[in-house]
Amino acid sequence: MTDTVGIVIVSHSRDIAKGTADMVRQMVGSEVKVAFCGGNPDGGLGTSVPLIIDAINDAWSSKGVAVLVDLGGAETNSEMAVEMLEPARRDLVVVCNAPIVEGAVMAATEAAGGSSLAQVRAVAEELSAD
Amino acid sequence: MTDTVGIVIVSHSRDIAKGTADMVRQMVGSEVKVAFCGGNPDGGLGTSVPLIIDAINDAWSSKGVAVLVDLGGAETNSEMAVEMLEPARRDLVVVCNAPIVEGAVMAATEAAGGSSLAQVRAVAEELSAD
Amino acid sequence: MSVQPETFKSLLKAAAEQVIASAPELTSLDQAIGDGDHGTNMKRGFEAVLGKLDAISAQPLNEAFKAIGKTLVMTVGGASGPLYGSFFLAAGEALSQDKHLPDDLADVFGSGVDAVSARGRSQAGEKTMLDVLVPVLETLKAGAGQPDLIARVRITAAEAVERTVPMQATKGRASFLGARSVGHVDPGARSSCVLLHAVCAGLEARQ
Amino acid sequence: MSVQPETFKSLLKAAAEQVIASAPELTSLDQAIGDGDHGTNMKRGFEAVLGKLDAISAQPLNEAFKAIGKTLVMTVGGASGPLYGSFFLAAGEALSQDKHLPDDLADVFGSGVDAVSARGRSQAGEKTMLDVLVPVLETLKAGAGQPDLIARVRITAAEAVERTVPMQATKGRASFLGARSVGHVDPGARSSCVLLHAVCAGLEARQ
Ligand SMILES: Nc1ncnc2c1ncn2[C@@H]1O[C@H](COP(=O)(O)OP(=O)(O)O)[C@@H](O)[C@H]1O
Ligand SMILES: Nc1ncnc2c1ncn2[C@@H]1O[C@H](COP(=O)(O)OP(=O)(O)O)[C@@H](O)[C@H]1O
Ligand SMILES: [Mg+2]
Ligand SMILES: [Mg+2]
Ligand SMILES: [Mg+2]
Ligand SMILES: [Mg+2]
Repeated sequence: MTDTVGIVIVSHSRDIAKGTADMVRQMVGSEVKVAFCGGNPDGGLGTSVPLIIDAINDAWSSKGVAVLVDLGGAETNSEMAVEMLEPARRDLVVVCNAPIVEGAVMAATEAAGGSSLAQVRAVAEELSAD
Repeated sequence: MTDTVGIVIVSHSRDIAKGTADMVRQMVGSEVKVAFCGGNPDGGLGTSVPLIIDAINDAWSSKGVAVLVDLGGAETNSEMAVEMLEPARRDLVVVCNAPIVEGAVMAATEAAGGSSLAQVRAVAEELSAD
Repeated sequence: MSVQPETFKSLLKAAAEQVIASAPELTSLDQAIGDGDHGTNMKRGFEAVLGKLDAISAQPLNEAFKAIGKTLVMTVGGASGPLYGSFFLAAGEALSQDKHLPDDLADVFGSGVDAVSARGRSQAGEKTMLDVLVPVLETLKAGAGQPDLIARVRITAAEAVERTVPMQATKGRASFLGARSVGHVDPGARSSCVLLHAVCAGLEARQ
Repeated sequence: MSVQPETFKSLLKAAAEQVIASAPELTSLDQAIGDGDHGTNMKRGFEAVLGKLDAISAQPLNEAFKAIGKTLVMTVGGASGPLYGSFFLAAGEALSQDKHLPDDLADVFGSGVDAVSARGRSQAGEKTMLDVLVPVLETLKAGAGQPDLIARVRITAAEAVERTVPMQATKGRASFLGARSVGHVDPGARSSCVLLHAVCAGLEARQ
């Protein structure tokens, strides 16, 4: 289990994050650790740095964690969360520049094959125009 | 209301579709008609042609409807649904080659400005690598 | 010569029942290289067909095929729904034009195959149902009128399923796995084979 | 000369209360060109700061700034959280190094501005909070030690907010609107101005 890259899904919407995790699990079962969060600290649309930190730690793998986000604030908060991790973990987490749903499914499928964090990230980021 | 392109969100997961519609409405309020569906005819992960047809008709606008989908089956089922619409509507619906969440938010924001169906589609599809 | 309504009905029933019986196998194939729903998808679709068996079979053949297609489209819930649905809709459309069964079998089947290819933007060699449907079409073309046609279709389909094993998927969900899709049977290829074998068995039993 | 804990506490309290009072305005600005949550985001963040006002103010200035930053990061819930959070974290870090207030005000403020820019991968001219923060930094640099510095900062911030109106957003959600982002005040520019004006007013009241 810990020899596959972990996947974290960070959406403004908890529903999107949960549904994306469902789709990911349908593809990869329990071969890959998947954690998700969505919603601001009050539960409305937005993201929450402490929840992101918890999700990253939940999906932790010695091979690293790929974080998939939706729009601006989710990305900024995820990057902030990564910087607040304990130093040994920081360099093993990437926030992917990839669409959240499609990127999470592709990243998890790649991770299930035992790929490295860089490979998982590359597969997800191939989907994105910039 | 009917002078802006309608937006339809078709995900394998009803949670994703609903959450995406929430994010869209947060950006555009009621300026744009938004409809969504997700799940196969039994409610599991998948898509359903009759639900897609209903969603397109719910979001109907004389300027047309842009459909945002997640993975393969959602696209194939959406294209099938479009062909099953009444003939006068078929040519006014496009299935965008764009990420579902990011594409829906961008498409709806563009639609809110009164843009044409082609413009709405182009903005969504700019996000995609292929 | 023409297809009797009773024959059609029993073949359709047998095909539907066989797919339904194969659901666990189809699902387990799809678990290996997809999202693990091909069996439940096909089961849902063909249960809906079975539920309308009398109404479908009472119609002229062209309308019956279209009704099967539409039922699959509306109920399957995965990519295979519009794909198989388009097959039957196009076959029914061919029968609505100047084609007849069994004489124009290859042409009618060919219309169906073309529709799958158009709907899926795919062709043989991409590790999909087309890797069974296309070789079977070739057999139907080459073997038209031959007494062992049914046996040849059977063998073609079975061998075609096996030939999907070394293929790397470039369409559908299995393509997400890249090289890891190699070494597995394609679920849709297998369901096509199940359908065809059921029809073959039904026809053989009548000979 | 140094900043007294009591002064710091009353300025922080005033700034937080002003932002909270401005929440409806900030939200309505964000409704026009964003997702309509900047007011509730800032309110959530600064209510959390107010809740820890005593604990924060009891610390040395560098730690106090970092505590504000961390609180905003953990509670705001929008892009503005890490942006303002990084401002205060970096300002606190500058104070942890060799910088002091009020003498090194421009340097400390500049560290904060640089951190916002790095966090947001953004710069002045993109219709964001930086379009207030950067001109205010220029004023702080140019006017250091001048008796009318507070008044100048006030005017700079107010004018800078207005100058965001004709700008087209290229960062943040407002950028999704393309040309339609023109003609509106940027919400984050306005919240920066609210914070700065509250501090200015607090300082003026003590003169
Ligand atoms: N573009 C395509 N062209 C032809 N066949 C396809 C295509 N995409 C998928 N298929 C077939 O559909 C099968 C999967 O069907 P199913 O699991 O029911 O749908 P989904 O992939 O939406 O879950 C595949 O095994 C393959 O044979
Ligand atoms: N990349 C960025 N750089 C600088 N400021 C930004 C950036 N993105 C957004 N902002 C600022 O944040 C404000 C929006 O904050 P807020 O509404 O709280 O967050 P969100 O956009 O996540 O909903 C914008 O008005 C803008 O001033
Ligand atoms: Mg499947
Ligand atoms: Mg499926
Ligand atoms: Mg906002
Ligand atoms: Mg927001």
